[in-house]
Amino acid sequence: MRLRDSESDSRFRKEVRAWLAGAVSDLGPAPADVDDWAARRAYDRRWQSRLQDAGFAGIDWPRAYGGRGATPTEHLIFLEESAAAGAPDLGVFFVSQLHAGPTLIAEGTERQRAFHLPKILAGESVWCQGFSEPGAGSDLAGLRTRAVRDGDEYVITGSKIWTSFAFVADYCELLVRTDPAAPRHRGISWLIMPMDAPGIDVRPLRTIEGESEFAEMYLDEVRVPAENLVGAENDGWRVAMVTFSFERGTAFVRELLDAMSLARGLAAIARRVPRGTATAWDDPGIRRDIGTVAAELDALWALTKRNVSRAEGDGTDGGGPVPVAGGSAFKLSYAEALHHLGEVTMRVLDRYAISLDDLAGAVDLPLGRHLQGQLHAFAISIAAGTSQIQRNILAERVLGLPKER
Amino acid sequence: MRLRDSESDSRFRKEVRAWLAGAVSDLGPAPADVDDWAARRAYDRRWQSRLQDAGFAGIDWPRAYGGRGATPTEHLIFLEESAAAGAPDLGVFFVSQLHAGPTLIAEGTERQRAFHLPKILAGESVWCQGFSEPGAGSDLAGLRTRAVRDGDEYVITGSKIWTSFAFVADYCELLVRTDPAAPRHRGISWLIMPMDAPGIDVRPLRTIEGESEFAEMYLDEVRVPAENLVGAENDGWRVAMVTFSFERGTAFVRELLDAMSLARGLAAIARRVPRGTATAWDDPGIRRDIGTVAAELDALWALTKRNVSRAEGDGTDGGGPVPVAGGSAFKLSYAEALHHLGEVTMRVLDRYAISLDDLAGAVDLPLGRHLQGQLHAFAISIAAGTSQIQRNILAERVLGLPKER
Amino acid sequence: MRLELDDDQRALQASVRALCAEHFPLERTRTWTDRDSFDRRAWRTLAELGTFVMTRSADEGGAELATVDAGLVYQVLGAELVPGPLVAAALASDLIDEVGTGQLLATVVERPADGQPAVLRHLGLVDVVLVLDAAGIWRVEPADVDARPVTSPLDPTTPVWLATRLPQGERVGDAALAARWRQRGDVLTSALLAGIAVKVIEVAVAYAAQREQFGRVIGGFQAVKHLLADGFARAEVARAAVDAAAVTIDEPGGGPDGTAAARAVAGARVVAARAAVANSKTAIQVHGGMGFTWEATPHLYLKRAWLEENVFTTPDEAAELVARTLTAGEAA
Amino acid sequence: MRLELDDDQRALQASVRALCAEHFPLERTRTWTDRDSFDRRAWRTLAELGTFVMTRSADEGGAELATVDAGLVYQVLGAELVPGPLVAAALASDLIDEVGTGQLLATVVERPADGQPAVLRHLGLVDVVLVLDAAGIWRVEPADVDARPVTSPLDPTTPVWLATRLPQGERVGDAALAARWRQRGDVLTSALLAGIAVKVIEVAVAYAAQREQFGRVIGGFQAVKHLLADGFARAEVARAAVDAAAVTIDEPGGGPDGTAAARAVAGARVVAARAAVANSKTAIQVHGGMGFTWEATPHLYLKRAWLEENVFTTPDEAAELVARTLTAGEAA
Repeated sequence: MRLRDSESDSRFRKEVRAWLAGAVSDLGPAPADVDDWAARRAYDRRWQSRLQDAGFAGIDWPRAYGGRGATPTEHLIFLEESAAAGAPDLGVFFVSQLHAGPTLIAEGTERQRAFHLPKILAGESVWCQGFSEPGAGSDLAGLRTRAVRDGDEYVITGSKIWTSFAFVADYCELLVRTDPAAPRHRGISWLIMPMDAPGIDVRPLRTIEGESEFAEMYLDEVRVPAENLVGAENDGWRVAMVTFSFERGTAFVRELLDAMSLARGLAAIARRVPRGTATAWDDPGIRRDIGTVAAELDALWALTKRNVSRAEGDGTDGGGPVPVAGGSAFKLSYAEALHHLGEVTMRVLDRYAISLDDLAGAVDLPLGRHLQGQLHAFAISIAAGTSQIQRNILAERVLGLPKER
Repeated sequence: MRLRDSESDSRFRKEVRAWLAGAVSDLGPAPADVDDWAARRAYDRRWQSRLQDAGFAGIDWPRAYGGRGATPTEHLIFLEESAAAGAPDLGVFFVSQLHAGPTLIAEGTERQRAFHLPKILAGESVWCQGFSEPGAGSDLAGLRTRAVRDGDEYVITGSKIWTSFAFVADYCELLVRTDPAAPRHRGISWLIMPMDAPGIDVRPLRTIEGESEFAEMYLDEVRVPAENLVGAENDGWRVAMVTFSFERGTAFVRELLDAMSLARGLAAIARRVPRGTATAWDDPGIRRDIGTVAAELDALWALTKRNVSRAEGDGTDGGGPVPVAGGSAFKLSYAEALHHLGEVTMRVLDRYAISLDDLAGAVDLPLGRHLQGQLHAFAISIAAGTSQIQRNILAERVLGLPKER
Repeated sequence: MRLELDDDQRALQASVRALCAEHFPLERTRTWTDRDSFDRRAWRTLAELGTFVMTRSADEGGAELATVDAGLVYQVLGAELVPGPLVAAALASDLIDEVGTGQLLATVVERPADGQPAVLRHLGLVDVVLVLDAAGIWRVEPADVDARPVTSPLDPTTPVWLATRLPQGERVGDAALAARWRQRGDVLTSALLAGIAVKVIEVAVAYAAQREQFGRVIGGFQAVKHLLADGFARAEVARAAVDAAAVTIDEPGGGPDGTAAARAVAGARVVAARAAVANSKTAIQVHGGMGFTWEATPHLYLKRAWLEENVFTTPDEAAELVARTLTAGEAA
Repeated sequence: MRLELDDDQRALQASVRALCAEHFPLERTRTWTDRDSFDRRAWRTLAELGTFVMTRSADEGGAELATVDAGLVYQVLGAELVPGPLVAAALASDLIDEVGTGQLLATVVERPADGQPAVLRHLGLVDVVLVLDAAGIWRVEPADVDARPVTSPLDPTTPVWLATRLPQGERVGDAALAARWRQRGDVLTSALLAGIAVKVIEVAVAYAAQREQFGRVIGGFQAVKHLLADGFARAEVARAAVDAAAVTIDEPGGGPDGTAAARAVAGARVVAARAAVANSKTAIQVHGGMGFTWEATPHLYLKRAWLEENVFTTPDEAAELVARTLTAGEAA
């Protein structure tokens, strides 16, 4: 084992770092208004163009499909350097780059690939995810949105929830039920739905963080060409599992690095928050709390590197996707660590834990992102498989204990 | 609500306190060797005699059966004053006084009562509990020890575990299966087994605390008179539930008071354990940890008083046994608090957490009972219904959630 | 010694609960975020029940009830997430009758150490600011406070202001009364927290009993059942501690200087704050994705709990105080 | 960057595991509590595998492996609850060849501050005592240490002595070597803890998979499954942290003075100690009544973990150190 980069990784890191320094410096600030989708899209697209010009677009995609074909390690290095440089993350292209593109590469038709992949790489198309439904959360296979074949079209009726970026999306990766009579997992299909099709009603969904990245989506007899099917009809559950497989390994890297930055920021805040006649930092119990949660996050960074190493393989053990053990252990532990960070944050801020924005003036504390981060912990312990589901997965698929009855 | 004693309770408390002061002062120390059962029995009997002479024996038993007929509140006062005075607890008479006696009063024949109750009150007979089996722990109704009727005797074969005080017991309250064909709960009977019957093999069972109060008991065709049946044949499950109902409310009072004393002792120890250039107590994080666990125990003392008030009733709400909500909430929370106390204990003792005995000489710390108390937390979270079972009870019987399938 | 609720106390809680259901339904109160939206008529209705003067003498328009009865009522107010300066009203009515009747609203704030800013709740709503310090209680006009409102308050239903310094004001109470206010305010705040702890589990149980996933109600999964059982137990322990603390301060020697009372009050805060926060988190988790939406209610309990747990004292300060009582009498 | 085990490392762990199974089965080692019962032959067999000299050069009889390889082996030794002064052997072999070969046993102890007693482990077994202090490493004869054995040691398989003061001894290493020993000793101790965290969950899973209650194996109950899943995750995180720490100290700048190494080593202790203790508690709870018996093994893991977590550093000291690194460079 080694932490040092190999020689080629080291060259890659240098290249990325040098490029980022320049590219970030004249990018300008992100739009202040998170609800200004046009501005957010324009900003993210500007960054995506720069990535493409520099050859970093689709960094982990195969070269054959316009990607860079970077190894998982190189991908990790890129994410690490991007966070360090304060570069934008994928933004509105999250779904298109992490989900839709890789799914089309694996399961799409040549025609679908030829049409969509270049647009995705260029930042010309935004995708949203239409998987979850009000009645199908943890139990995704319980989805009920119906798609009925009518000639060379599907006619879709139902509702979706948690469709991130729906307000600005051009396409939706949509899971629909095409065979209600089949067993739950067997009657589902994976469709590309253009978001300008008539019958789509998107309504904002505010989260407890106060943000509006998500939406509810109501579909009323929306017509989608049958050629937009990805994979075979009624084989959509398998395709969705392929989609999710791309979420593992590196999907939480930027998140984790941001959380590590929150821990450092919390130490800095602690030095300014009054506590008794001194500051919170002067209290050894507070220091230990901060140190403990920083140690947890450091350990998760080590686990991330291990998971990426596994995904990469070294020829002797085959490599391949991140095993479920590492992926679920990470997700579960990361959710716990974020909740812990939130608890420590509340103790440090104490009576000044009063706003989701930074405080300025009378007391000047950059606490906004810390308190939002705390609420965000619930997104991690609930979304993409709740902590309860992760525990089931570990217990049943890794530890071999009996399945839930 | 009031915390103050009523006038009559206040008189009772004064009477108890005055008597205890004298009775404890010339009692002498408890036997040093916990394995010296003869000495323990003699010591506990001496105390029981004094209780009986003073009219405190069977404090919560009805007067008709030789008890004092004290109210639950008086019982609580008696336990509180006993702990404060450092009086012995029930010791080897735990099962006879808390389980067997009350069960015989409720379910025994006149003959059984006339024979056993006076002996129990006088401290002349020691009972042990023969309920659990190696294969029937949380699932008590899964017990398999067989009792076959043969004329006017039952012939018993099987094995029991966690038979406390078996080495010194004269009788055993024994649950046996008398009808293997009946549904699990319907084929069980409650028997009085004399411990001098041939075929009983008792082996010590050491716990993780290093103590040997418990035993395994092997029964090989042990013959017990049929008249020793308590309640009807095959009705033993119901009788056992009656037995358990006496465990609630005040069963953990002495335990809790001892834990509160541990918390105070821990504060005193913290002032003597070196930590950096000062002591553990100089660390505000340590002080908060100790204060937090003390607050938890104080809260459980408040809950105990509430449970006892409920058991007593005031005429307006009927009174009666401690409701399952209060009992299970107490048991569950008490186990958590004891585990928490154990964690704090380890932090305070730090590098000196090295022995289950007190340290003397080089470093003089009375840590023995603290480290044993920590291990004892598992007895609370496992015995008499694990914390998992308590949660099931609360969820199903109090919150009305579906039963386990 | 008697720590169980009697019939009168249950009836008292029921009447407050009924009033809240009618006048403070959560679907309405969640938007009462400023002077315009806050329903003063509902507030007066609450006051007319005697809510803020329960412990005052009959001569003073009160019901001569014990602090524990006030605590029981405040548990209901916490459970129903009633907005507005509830605890301040119960204190300020000692001095200002119109606060007791609900005609005026007041907020109470501790004067911070030099150079430290003050956090004022409900400043935009209130007619009176009462400042506590070592010397006593001082009345300040809201307009005289140089403060700015906090944007995006953590608890969306409790507006908060920050002031660099507070005017001296007019002295309206002595140091002894200030100390009693702190003690009573502390207990009533813990009562609000205990109420949250109890109610939010009821909300989560109700959701878990009807929400289906994998072909069964999620309340049938042991993981969910145990989360809720733990929450129920925490709430039971918390309200026992809060009731005991409220009873203690009415006992002889139960004033602000008494060790037993100080310990009981501080200990109640420790367990009530943790129960309120932990149970609210449990409720969000049990609600799953729905719990992550602004529209659902669990986050409102969590955010209220976060704000209230630091009022009059903090869980950390309270834990320290309990620890100090353990070695009372020993050399420091 | 490569943090996954390779085939050589897996083979190394397997060979140590096999040796432990043959020579250190838990049913035997649990009674090796004193000089008479301790099996020195088994110890030499372990030494002959090169266990204590893995990181030494080939010239010195070592295998020239990295610290992380030693850590992987020590994870196995922790998992198998091998008794004896394991970490001390890996350090002392730097100076005393016979410790490396297993002919002599050594214990290593930090010289406590004036007036504070020293806790010595295995004093009755060892041939050499090595004392660390600010000035370096000092060799002391066991017979010269005025110490008394602790009755009922918390970890029944690790005898412990208390000494009022330690003799000065003969200086055998400088301050720099002492610092490196502390760092390596810290990491190897955390490796023992990570090994416990991993293994004790395996033990509990095996029990849960066969123990039946209520007509089904208890491992089928979600409450039990989730306890074990949490334990598994904690162990995965802990061993990743320990491996990363071991790798870090071999990197350029990874010595005792390096901030990154200090943070990685301290952080590894924080998570490994917690994982070992929490997972052992989980195992006892999952074993139910059986877990409360001395005869069952889970309590031995817990007690070993409790003892080891405070060796070379403590979780609290380590957490403080990590915190300090977060603000390194800023004014204190």
